[in-house]
Amino acid sequence: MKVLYFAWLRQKIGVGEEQLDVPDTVATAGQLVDWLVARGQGYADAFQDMTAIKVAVNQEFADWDAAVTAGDEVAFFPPVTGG
Amino acid sequence: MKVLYFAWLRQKIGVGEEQLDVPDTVATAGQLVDWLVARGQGYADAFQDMTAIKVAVNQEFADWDAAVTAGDEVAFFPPVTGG
Amino acid sequence: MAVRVQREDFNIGRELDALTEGNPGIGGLCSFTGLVRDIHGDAGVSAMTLEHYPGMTEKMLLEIEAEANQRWPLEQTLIIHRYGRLLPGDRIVLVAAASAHREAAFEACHFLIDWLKTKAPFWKVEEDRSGEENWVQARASDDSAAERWNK
Amino acid sequence: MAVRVQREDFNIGRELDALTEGNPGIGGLCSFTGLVRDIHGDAGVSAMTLEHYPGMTEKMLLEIEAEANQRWPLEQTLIIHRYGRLLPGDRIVLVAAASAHREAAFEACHFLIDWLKTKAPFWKVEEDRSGEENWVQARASDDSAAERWNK
Repeated sequence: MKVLYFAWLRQKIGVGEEQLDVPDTVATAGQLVDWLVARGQGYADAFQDMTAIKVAVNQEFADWDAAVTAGDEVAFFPPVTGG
Repeated sequence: MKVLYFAWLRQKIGVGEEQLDVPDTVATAGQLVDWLVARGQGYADAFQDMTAIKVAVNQEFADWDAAVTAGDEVAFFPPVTGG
Repeated sequence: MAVRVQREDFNIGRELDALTEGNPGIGGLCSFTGLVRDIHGDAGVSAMTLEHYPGMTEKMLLEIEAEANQRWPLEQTLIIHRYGRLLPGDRIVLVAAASAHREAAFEACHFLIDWLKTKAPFWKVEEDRSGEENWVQARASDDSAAERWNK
Repeated sequence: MAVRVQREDFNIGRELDALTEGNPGIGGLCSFTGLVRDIHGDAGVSAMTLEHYPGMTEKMLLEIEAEANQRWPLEQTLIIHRYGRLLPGDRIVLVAAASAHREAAFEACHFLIDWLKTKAPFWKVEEDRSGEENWVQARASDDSAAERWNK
């Protein structure tokens, strides 16, 4: 699974993009967060306030219960502030 | 009194601007129209449908009962269509 | 703040760039350009001529601009309106409003063109392909567009 | 219809002129340009950097543009958004909509920027004069501006 982090999530986690072997028990975007948080302090810091975080699966905005599988591209980021 | 006509009023009356000696009995924009209409057929044609005509006194939109006096600039024209 | 009534064409880019140049207090710039369409109702339009009331035109445009600046916190405003004979595709009018904030820029720009449409003394006469001249009729939709700002 | 995401500046005049060139079916062209302001809240901003999500950005901008073209009868639309480091006064974004009719041009242009503000994956980080970096917070007013088009 290709996982991307943007803005301050990227800064807290220390990497913008990683290719991860995610176990089959991780079936949703929300479960992916739980699994990431267990990987280390940077992830725990980044995902501390989930109300401030959005997720996109395959470059479309998604809900926390959206399905994620091995071939997907999943991105985490704060609410957008362009324009 | 300086009197101006624009758009199809100008075409019907045949002149865009004229300096007129208006009698003292003409005290309002509406009375000026009555006086003009009596001057000839072109004026009568131009002022036939008063609902299609606007008046400005000294370059400000005015009502038919607006006062007009010798030194004024009075303009008649159809509703504007710029922009 | 600037108002211009002119026969010549204008350059949109040059005008808009000049509005924001050297003023980093501007966060948003909204502009509207009106152009001559080649279709008006059923009859093809081959050209149109814009007549105006010199003196009153500038006065009304300045009043409209001043009203916009009173209603919204604007950094810059611009109104340019052409007169004379114009062909399809030609630019007729440019209005623009620049503000710290996007909503103010949008609303003020919209207001400028809506009020101009019903208060600035311009009249259009169109030539159709057969050479007939037709004075453009004022539209009720323009009146109601202007009305919405009366509050 | 065109969407561009780029590091380089753009020329407003060139872009807008290209939208209307050769299309006399266009009666109105509305544009909005967003610029970097030097004041953001209390802290002076000396520069900002725009980060984005390559791939998703273009996809979302195309979706927003397609939605505008579905909702209004438009002749042309344009979205250009920059990324990278920008200074106060620099242009950030240009959106434009051209239509036969003025209202459609205005509404579509307003819609483009409102939806872009809440749906296009860009993030701003500001440097204040002391060199501190601050990620810009999303604003509730942007959400409500986008919400008004949900009908």
